[in-house]
Amino acid sequence: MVRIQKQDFSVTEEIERVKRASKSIGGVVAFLGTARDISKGEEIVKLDFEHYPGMAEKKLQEIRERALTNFNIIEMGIVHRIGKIDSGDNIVLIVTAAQHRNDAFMACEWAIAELKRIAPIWKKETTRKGEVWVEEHP
Amino acid sequence: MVRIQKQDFSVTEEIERVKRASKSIGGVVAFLGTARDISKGEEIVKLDFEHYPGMAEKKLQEIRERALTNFNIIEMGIVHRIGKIDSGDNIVLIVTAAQHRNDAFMACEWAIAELKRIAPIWKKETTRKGEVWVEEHP
Amino acid sequence: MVKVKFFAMLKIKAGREEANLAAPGSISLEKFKDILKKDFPGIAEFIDRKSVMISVNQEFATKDTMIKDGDEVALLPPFSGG
Amino acid sequence: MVKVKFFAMLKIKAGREEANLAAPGSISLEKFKDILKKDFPGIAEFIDRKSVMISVNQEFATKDTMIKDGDEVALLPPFSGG
Repeated sequence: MVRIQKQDFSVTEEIERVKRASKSIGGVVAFLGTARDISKGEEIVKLDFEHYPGMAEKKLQEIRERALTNFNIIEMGIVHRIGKIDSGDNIVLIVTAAQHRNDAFMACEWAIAELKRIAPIWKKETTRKGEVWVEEHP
Repeated sequence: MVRIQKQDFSVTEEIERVKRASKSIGGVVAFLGTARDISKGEEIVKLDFEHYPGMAEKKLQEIRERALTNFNIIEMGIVHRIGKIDSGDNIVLIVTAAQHRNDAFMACEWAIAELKRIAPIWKKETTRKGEVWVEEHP
Repeated sequence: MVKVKFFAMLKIKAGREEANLAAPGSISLEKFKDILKKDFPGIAEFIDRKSVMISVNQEFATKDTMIKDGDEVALLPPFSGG
Repeated sequence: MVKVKFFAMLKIKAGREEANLAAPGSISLEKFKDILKKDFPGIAEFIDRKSVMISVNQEFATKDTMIKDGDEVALLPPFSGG
């Protein structure tokens, strides 16, 4: 239910994977992070994501397990892409499924904030001025 | 960006439709309502949705316009299915897209609550005991 | 004539989807409800329920809404979409 | 030997992805940082930054973490995933 991969993903397929967990699911919330074309006024040519293999997957798994413990949700899936990502493309997807929508919303919001906080993943932005490793979550 | 239809929809396609609005989109939130198999302890055989043609579409359009005015979002799409819906199938999808995720989450949560409040759409549940028009949002 | 539409549970209770009622000029929502209750005694108790909303020309009516010839009125039981 | 891994900006600054350092028995994180700073003067200022985290065997280290032979240590600049 937790993956880091180079290739793109299908939101529909990821939601189906999560929905297979139970027929009691009544609400699914998905957060999809996509590559914006502008950052701090600079046009972004491309993004490059690097991760700490092993530890990054472990931290995503930890986020899923803590979410299943702390929120009234049935299942959670996380996919994060690495490597080169063009403007407009998918970066990350978090899917939460619950009997009732409020629980799914809360868990999804928490999970993306936690991912940004603890997952060892780094973004390099390439603009016309050059490349820079982003430090937006110090 | 707002539809009521009998046939199923693809979450991926609906998100792509919303994302086409701007390359500044950095966060997309989707709420997908699906047909649970159990309601108040009774196994649900199927659901049937009826709507007020014309007024229902108008109210969904109104929700989208108010969301675009009141939240810092770039686009919103809504699809609601009507007719017969089997357990596990998609019922409703609300997609919000923003530069920043918090705005997308807030607008999406507001929109589904508002849809339940003002959209003239009715659900009939068929269980082994018979059919009943649901009155969960009085 | 005023077209009246019935939905969901009220469609079953009224035994029909639509009706055409003669409206004497422009009348208040309250007066129109009285006509409805008389013409459809089977749903009279629902018409008085706070949870049953009424729309006029596809907008929610308030107690100040006036109903006139050519309007489309609908009886809306509690919504359950989403 | 202790394997040290560098990521993102620190990989560029250190000019390498990995290094193997001899660790004298079991030493504290602070002592290990001193060794790192001596061996990699180019990133010494980053090692002291609060925003740069250190992991030991793929778990976040605290000031009580001890480092011993066979461990995998990583220098983690501020994350920017998601």
